[in-house]
Amino acid sequence: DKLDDIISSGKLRCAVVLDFPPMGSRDADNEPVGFDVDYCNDLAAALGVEAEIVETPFPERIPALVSGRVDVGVASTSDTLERAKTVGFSIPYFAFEMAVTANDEAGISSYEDMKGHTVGAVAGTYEAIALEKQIEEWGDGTFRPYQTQADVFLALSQGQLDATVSTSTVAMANVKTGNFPGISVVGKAPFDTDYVALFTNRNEYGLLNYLNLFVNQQIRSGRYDELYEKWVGGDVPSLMVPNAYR
Amino acid sequence: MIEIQNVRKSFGPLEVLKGIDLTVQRGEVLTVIGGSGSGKSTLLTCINGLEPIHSGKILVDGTEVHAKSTNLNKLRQKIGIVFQQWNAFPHLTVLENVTLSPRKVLGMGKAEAEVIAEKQLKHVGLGDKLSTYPSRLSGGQQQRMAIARALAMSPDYMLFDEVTSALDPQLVGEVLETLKMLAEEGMTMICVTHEMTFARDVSDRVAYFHQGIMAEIGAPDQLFGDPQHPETRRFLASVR
Amino acid sequence: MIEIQNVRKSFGPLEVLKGIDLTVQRGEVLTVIGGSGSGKSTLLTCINGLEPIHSGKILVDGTEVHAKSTNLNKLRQKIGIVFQQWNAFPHLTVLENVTLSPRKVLGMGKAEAEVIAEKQLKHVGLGDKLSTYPSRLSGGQQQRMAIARALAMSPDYMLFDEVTSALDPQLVGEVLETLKMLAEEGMTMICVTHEMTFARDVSDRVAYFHQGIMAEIGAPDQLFGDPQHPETRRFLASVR
Amino acid sequence: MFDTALSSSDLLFLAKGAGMTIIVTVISVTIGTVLGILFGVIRVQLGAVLSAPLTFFLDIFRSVPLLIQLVLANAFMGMVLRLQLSGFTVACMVLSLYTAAYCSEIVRGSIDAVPSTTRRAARSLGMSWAQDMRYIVMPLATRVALPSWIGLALGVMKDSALVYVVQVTELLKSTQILITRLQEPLFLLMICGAFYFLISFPLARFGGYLEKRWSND
Amino acid sequence: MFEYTFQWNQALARLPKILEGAVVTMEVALLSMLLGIAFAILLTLLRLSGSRPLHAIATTWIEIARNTPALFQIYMAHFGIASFGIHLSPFASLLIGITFNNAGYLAENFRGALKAIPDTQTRAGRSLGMSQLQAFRYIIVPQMLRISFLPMTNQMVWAVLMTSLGVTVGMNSDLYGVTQDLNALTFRTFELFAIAGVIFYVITKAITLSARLVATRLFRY
Ligand SMILES: Nc1ncnc2c1ncn2[C@@H]1O[C@H](COP(=O)(O)OP(=O)(O)OP(=O)(O)O)[C@@H](O)[C@H]1O
Ligand SMILES: Nc1ncnc2c1ncn2[C@@H]1O[C@H](COP(=O)(O)OP(=O)(O)OP(=O)(O)O)[C@@H](O)[C@H]1O
Ligand SMILES: [Mg+2]
Ligand SMILES: [Mg+2]
Repeated sequence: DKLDDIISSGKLRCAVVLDFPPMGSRDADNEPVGFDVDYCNDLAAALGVEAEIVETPFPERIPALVSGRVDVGVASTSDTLERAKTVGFSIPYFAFEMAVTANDEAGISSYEDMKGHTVGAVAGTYEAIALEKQIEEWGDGTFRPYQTQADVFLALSQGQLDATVSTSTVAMANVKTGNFPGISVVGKAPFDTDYVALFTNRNEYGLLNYLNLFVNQQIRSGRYDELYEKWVGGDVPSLMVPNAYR
Repeated sequence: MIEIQNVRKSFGPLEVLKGIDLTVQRGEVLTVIGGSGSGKSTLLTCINGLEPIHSGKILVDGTEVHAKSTNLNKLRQKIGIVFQQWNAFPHLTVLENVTLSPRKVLGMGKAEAEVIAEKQLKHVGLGDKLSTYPSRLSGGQQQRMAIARALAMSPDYMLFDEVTSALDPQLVGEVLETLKMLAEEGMTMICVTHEMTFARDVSDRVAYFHQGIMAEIGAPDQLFGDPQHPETRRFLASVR
Repeated sequence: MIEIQNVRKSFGPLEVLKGIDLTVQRGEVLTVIGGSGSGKSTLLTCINGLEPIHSGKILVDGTEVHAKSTNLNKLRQKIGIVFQQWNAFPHLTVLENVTLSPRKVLGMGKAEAEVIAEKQLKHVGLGDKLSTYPSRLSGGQQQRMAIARALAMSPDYMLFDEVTSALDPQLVGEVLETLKMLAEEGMTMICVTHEMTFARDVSDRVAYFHQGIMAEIGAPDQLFGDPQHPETRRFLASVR
Repeated sequence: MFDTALSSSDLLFLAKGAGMTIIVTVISVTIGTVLGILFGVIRVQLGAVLSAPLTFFLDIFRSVPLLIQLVLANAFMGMVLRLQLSGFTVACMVLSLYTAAYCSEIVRGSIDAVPSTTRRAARSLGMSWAQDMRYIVMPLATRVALPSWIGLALGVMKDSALVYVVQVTELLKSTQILITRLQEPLFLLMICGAFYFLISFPLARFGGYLEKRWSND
Repeated sequence: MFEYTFQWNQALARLPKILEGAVVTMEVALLSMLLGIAFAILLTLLRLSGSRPLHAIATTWIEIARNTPALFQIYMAHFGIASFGIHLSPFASLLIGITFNNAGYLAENFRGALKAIPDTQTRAGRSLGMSQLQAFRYIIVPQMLRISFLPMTNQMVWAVLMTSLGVTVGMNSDLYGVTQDLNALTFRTFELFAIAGVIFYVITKAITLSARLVATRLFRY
């Protein structure tokens, strides 16, 4: 099966989104870095193989997997039931809170202020789907999906967007870089916690089993906390869903 | 009346018309003959203002063609011209070719324009080709259509520039017949041609052009019978 | 020897050859005349296998042209053909036009092929045009080049399909002269032509085709002087 | 004019992207041209009716957005055929067929432009079909085809900007990555555009020149 | 190995939404074509104007449109222009990008068509008393239209295909954008994009076929 294939090929190919700091981005030498990159490297090390980072934009994560381009997605992918019809998810390896980031000139200081404004998010993400639904419910304002997180923040700082909802870690990280003048994080978005999971092909039980155990081991060994501190900082979010088994 | 007064015209360094003086009366048929490059076509295009001139004057019914104040589009309505190359508008039927100008320039209604066009087309023997496209016509038919097209504007003057010289020999006759018919009807005409028989039979006067100069002009009998200018003699000898 | 035995050929529903029987001996010059569409060109293209036939047989030196086992490329080497349209290869010089086939088909060396080509080109009067491109040649020169090109394959038979009819009148003579020369040298030839004088003067026999049938065949004096078939009489009257 | 944070390693990164654009283009155009010639000749030989299935197949590549072709081919290779192909391979495959589709049109048109009488003359000199093709049709058709072919090759180069969807980092994608980091969209985009322009423009002019020259004789 | 089961009904259930996207795609393509033709005529006139700066402007436009990727032009129309503080909606950016591209290609085409019409045609018109404008309008333009008709049809097909690039500037109401959004929801990549591909195919065929019909009716000479 795939687990054997990976081990015998000596290579683990991970789908990682590289314009999604701090989870994935490029350093000054344009080399991939970030939480997800380290996570993939850890996984490869556990398997005793070499890691290969395959950059995939958000909308291309699943196609990259189903087309056999990558073995595992380490790509901050929300584990929705709809998607689980197509791919197999591990237990969550990270959890996002959603935050609203706004252009300073838009006069937005809370989630509700976004009503009637032009807002955007990365096409195909959890928050994009939720935000588009919200705009529809409000019946006022415009929603624009962009292909990459970078395009979203670029559009935001250019004033093409008034606000965006993104994971708070990403929002903080982007604002902190100073690359995007004139934008700030203004508040939380009242979306459910976005649990993200590793994914692979739906019927690769051996590999899925391995991934579950791996995530569990990362937490047990303290590596999760370590990586969190390195890339995000602050209180480590719990990966346990209250009152549930998994 | 067309009055040409000491007209000079150059293309760049090349002087093509070197002071031409010529008057054509109403009802007159003037034929212009001369070697290639002698300026015959240029003279015709100057008369209806398609080309500017450098000095001198051309007056048509007293209106100075090249004056700034002259409305050339208006003036050209009374001077029809037919060229050596067949200039049918390929995207229009024969009837549409002929009605286009009356409708767009004279502002005629469609029905009225068609009556006139049909009349002229019948006149030149194309009454049965009204809805044909030019690509289906022979060269001679295209030339006759061009004549009808010019006539449909009811011009007072007609200029013909070697209208038969791009035609197959067997098609030349039908076009010359049309010209003859027009001449007999009293149209004022200037015909540039290489058809000496036509020149002799139809014209009131014949002018011989040589290198931008009107070397000689006179009645056909005189010019063909007893040419004065040595160049005229040489030319006539060469075309016989 | 070319033997044509009861050959029939159709294009779709149109029967173009309706059972032709004809034998051409070595050294004979046969001229084929007839109205447009009578099947003359078709017959020639059947003889060298460019067109299939529907029934009957064509034998060239005993080889059946349309048999499956016949190597047509080989057979065509001994049957030269020159068409009405000038078929120069525009991307090759005159010399290259002529050497191409000997080199690629017969596998001759370049030098050898050029010797032969130059000889044939001189023969047809193009000895000074060797490195010219066809676009610089007149129609008559192109036709003569086509003849030299066919001759360079040392064919035993030559087929000519109205080789002069797309030429300007003043160029016809030079090509006919070339044909005459070939005839005098004893080449076996089938010439489709509209040049009656040529047919009369040069051929051993003349065949008259009418609507896919060989209506009449005979010596020139007999066929021109005393045609038997009423259609032949009508045709000869019309071309005179 | 511009105060930029662009470092030399970034320039190298861009150059890599440009290199990828060129590699993808060269591979696709090469394979596509070979296939296109093959398909074009087959279409001419078989005639319109017999080659209809091939024509239909090739037509798809000209009637569906390249983006969709890439996404579908990607999904199809992996999911249905279960082939483990790199994005680079898929990109080259799709672009090759895309090129072949247009190229076969060019080839077909330019073979048809060789007068049948000229080809007849060649055959009647004893040349085989292959010899006729090699010595007469090919040189003549090439003159007709070359200008359009240059246009096609440049078109493929420009369209290769879309292979980012199968995770190939070519020039435009590299530019976008740098824009993410450096936040100088206009400047970086202008560098990127200039690169395409500098390759495309002279070649396009050259094609135009050839067309003019060869249409004269 | 991974088994992929096609779930066409899941994708087909979304067909109405996809078709709405197709309508938007047609809208953008058609608008960009109309605007493209208008600008192409303008560019052609600028090139004929005899004024050097105007000629240079037109030439720059045309050469950039023809020598850079359409994706680049559209991206530029959104993120590039925004550097000057001009904010365009994705729809406008896409429309501008495609129009820019169309105009460039069409202008080059019109130039070729104009060259193919002998200037004796204008002369003949002028000598019948028509003004320059009338001769252009009634004699040159109709003939140009015929020569350019096929290239214009091809350009229209291109315009339809180019709408798929709108996603890079945040467009999600066109055929490609809608499909991509649905893909993010369901991950039925193959089925959804196959459906979109078929629709694109049908649209382009409809364009070429109807153009052929129009051409036979329009150009009977
Ligand atoms: N538009 C032009 N630009 C430059 N030179 C021109 C132009 N039109 C005509 N010429 C030149 O002017 C001279 C006279 O030309 P024109 O056409 O008037 O002669 P023509 O007498 O009509 O000769 P032909 O019998 O050959 O028609 C020729 O040398 C010709 O080359
Ligand atoms: N390839 C073809 N397909 C269909 N019909 C053809 C073809 N070639 C010739 N024909 C028809 O066959 C008939 C005989 O043609 P052919 O060319 O043999 O006549 P011809 O005697 O050579 O006439 P011409 O003197 O005009 O050359 C004509 O009616 C012609 O239209
Ligand atoms: Mg003249
Ligand atoms: Mg014939």
